[in-house]
Amino acid sequence: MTPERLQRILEGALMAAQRPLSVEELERLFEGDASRPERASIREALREIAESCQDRGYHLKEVGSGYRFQVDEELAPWVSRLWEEKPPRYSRALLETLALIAYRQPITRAEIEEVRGVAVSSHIIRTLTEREWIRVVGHKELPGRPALFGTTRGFLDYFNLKSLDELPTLAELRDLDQPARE
Amino acid sequence: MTPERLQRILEGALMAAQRPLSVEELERLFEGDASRPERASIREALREIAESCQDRGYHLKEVGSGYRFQVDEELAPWVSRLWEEKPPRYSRALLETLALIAYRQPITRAEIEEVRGVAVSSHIIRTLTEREWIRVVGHKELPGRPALFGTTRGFLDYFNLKSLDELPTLAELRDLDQPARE
Amino acid sequence: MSDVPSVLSPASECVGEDEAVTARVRGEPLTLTPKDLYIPPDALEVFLETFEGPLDLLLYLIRRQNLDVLDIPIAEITRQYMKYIELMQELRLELAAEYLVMAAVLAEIKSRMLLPRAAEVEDEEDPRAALVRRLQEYERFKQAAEDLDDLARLERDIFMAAMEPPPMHHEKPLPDVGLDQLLRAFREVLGRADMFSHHQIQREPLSVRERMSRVLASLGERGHVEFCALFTVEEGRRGVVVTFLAILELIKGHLVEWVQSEVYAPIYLRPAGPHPGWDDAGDTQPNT
Repeated sequence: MTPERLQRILEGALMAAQRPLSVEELERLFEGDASRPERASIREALREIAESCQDRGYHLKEVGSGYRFQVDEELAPWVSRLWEEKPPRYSRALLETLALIAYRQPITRAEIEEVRGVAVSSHIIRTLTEREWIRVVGHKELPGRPALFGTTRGFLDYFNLKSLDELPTLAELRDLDQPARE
Repeated sequence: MTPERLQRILEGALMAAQRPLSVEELERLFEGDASRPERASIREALREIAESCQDRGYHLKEVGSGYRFQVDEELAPWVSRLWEEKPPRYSRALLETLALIAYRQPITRAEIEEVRGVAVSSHIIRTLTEREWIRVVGHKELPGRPALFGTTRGFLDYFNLKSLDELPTLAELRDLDQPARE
Repeated sequence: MSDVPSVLSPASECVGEDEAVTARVRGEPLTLTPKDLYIPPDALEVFLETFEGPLDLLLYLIRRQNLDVLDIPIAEITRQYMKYIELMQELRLELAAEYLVMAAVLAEIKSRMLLPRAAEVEDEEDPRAALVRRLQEYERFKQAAEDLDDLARLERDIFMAAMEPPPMHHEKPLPDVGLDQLLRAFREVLGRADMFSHHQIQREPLSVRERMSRVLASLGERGHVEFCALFTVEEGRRGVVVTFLAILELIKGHLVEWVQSEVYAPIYLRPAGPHPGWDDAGDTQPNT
């Protein structure tokens, strides 16, 4: 077996394996063959392979359990776009909750629930809080001292508003004909 | 972006993707970049990449759902030793059903049964569907609206085909009017 | 092939000389093995199970004798076919109904061929034609299946070349919301509220609501705020009015309360409710 052929076989195996391969595993590829390469030749071939990738977009890397090919880190900005997720969409429940907080703040969860007719999940409140669109602005003097929610400056910034005044009034809302296209 | 750099990025993405990538998907890698390569440059780069692999252990191949790198077929004897398990074998019944769907799509189960002379087991249809080689492409306007089956891109990918045109030619049906024996 | 009976000599098909003896099938299965089967008796069961159906078995019988599909000696084939069926029964192989249907088809073709042909209906199709077409069609796909099996395929001949992606950090993108979406949500929820309750939703200046939040928030941060500190002169008259309305709304809703220790002393605003360190009568100056 020529050194070139040995390199090709090792290269093919390393690319097909989808996991790192140790020198022992690479040796076993030749089990049953008439002429089996020495371990030293395998190591030498790995060195040659590593060198031959110099100006490609990947390199041979030795990790704990063996050798594997890895795409160069500097290509990450492009490669990572393969796994880019589409942003999820917010539920109607979340948008309604946000709208109620914006228009009727300061407002308690119970008050939101009263208007919406259904319970407001903690998940929604948490999401809106983490997004820094709402915050607790106080507590209502009722048993349990429920939190009062209001919108934040971040909310205004996100929706490009100088102040809440710029939100359409209820009357304007009602006059809105068909909802604007998505 | 130099042609060499474009090649490196495409190569890295194709190697990292673990699935074939279409030219459109490759184009999208550059979304948001200041200078985005033309589709023609991408195609040219793919040609260059294919050429540059000539004497390596792998090559660039276009299959149904796009381009992928694959290990040279002649290295299969060594590479396949990486896996203890034998590759799956498929029964004649399954292959005949698959062949009928591939060559005669869209086709109903009853039409498959008519040619094969036996019932097609649900197990086979399920296996083919689960492997994502076939799918229901429509329904025939008949009582019961039977499903029409067709093959998928995954079928092409698995059988190393770029399109259905690359299937082996179906043997000619000999005309009955021809002399019985030549 | 010269020994194959021709179509027009049906009489010669009634008895096939070479197979006459083995046609008796009610005895030991092993003795029934057709002598030209060339497979060990113990492999017979496996062998019979490999047929993909009646068409496959017929094709086998035809090919075994190197007969032309287009010129099937129906009687001969029928007899052999029946023998296999009986073998399957003897071996208690699960016999698909299709095999029996095919036997009936063969018998029908045979019977039609035995009938003398009237000269005037010469253009009548050869009774075997339909069967021949089916056999040919089946054979094409039998071949196609083999060709498919021979294609280089993943897992067996083709291995995808892949490697570890570079280290990447993924940022989960946050959903985008348009202002129109928010408005629509609000309109919908109000529409629903109208339907479910008689709740009158009156027009309220939003700036007051916003200011209510801001006043509450500043109380939350500091515990109490001097009344005057809530106003910003720079906002002008309108700003002062809005703030004042907001404070009144908050007091009306029992969200805040004000305290003043004596006449002309500074007025403080604090969240409503019990306050440790404060005199709840509200007539002492807050500790500072």
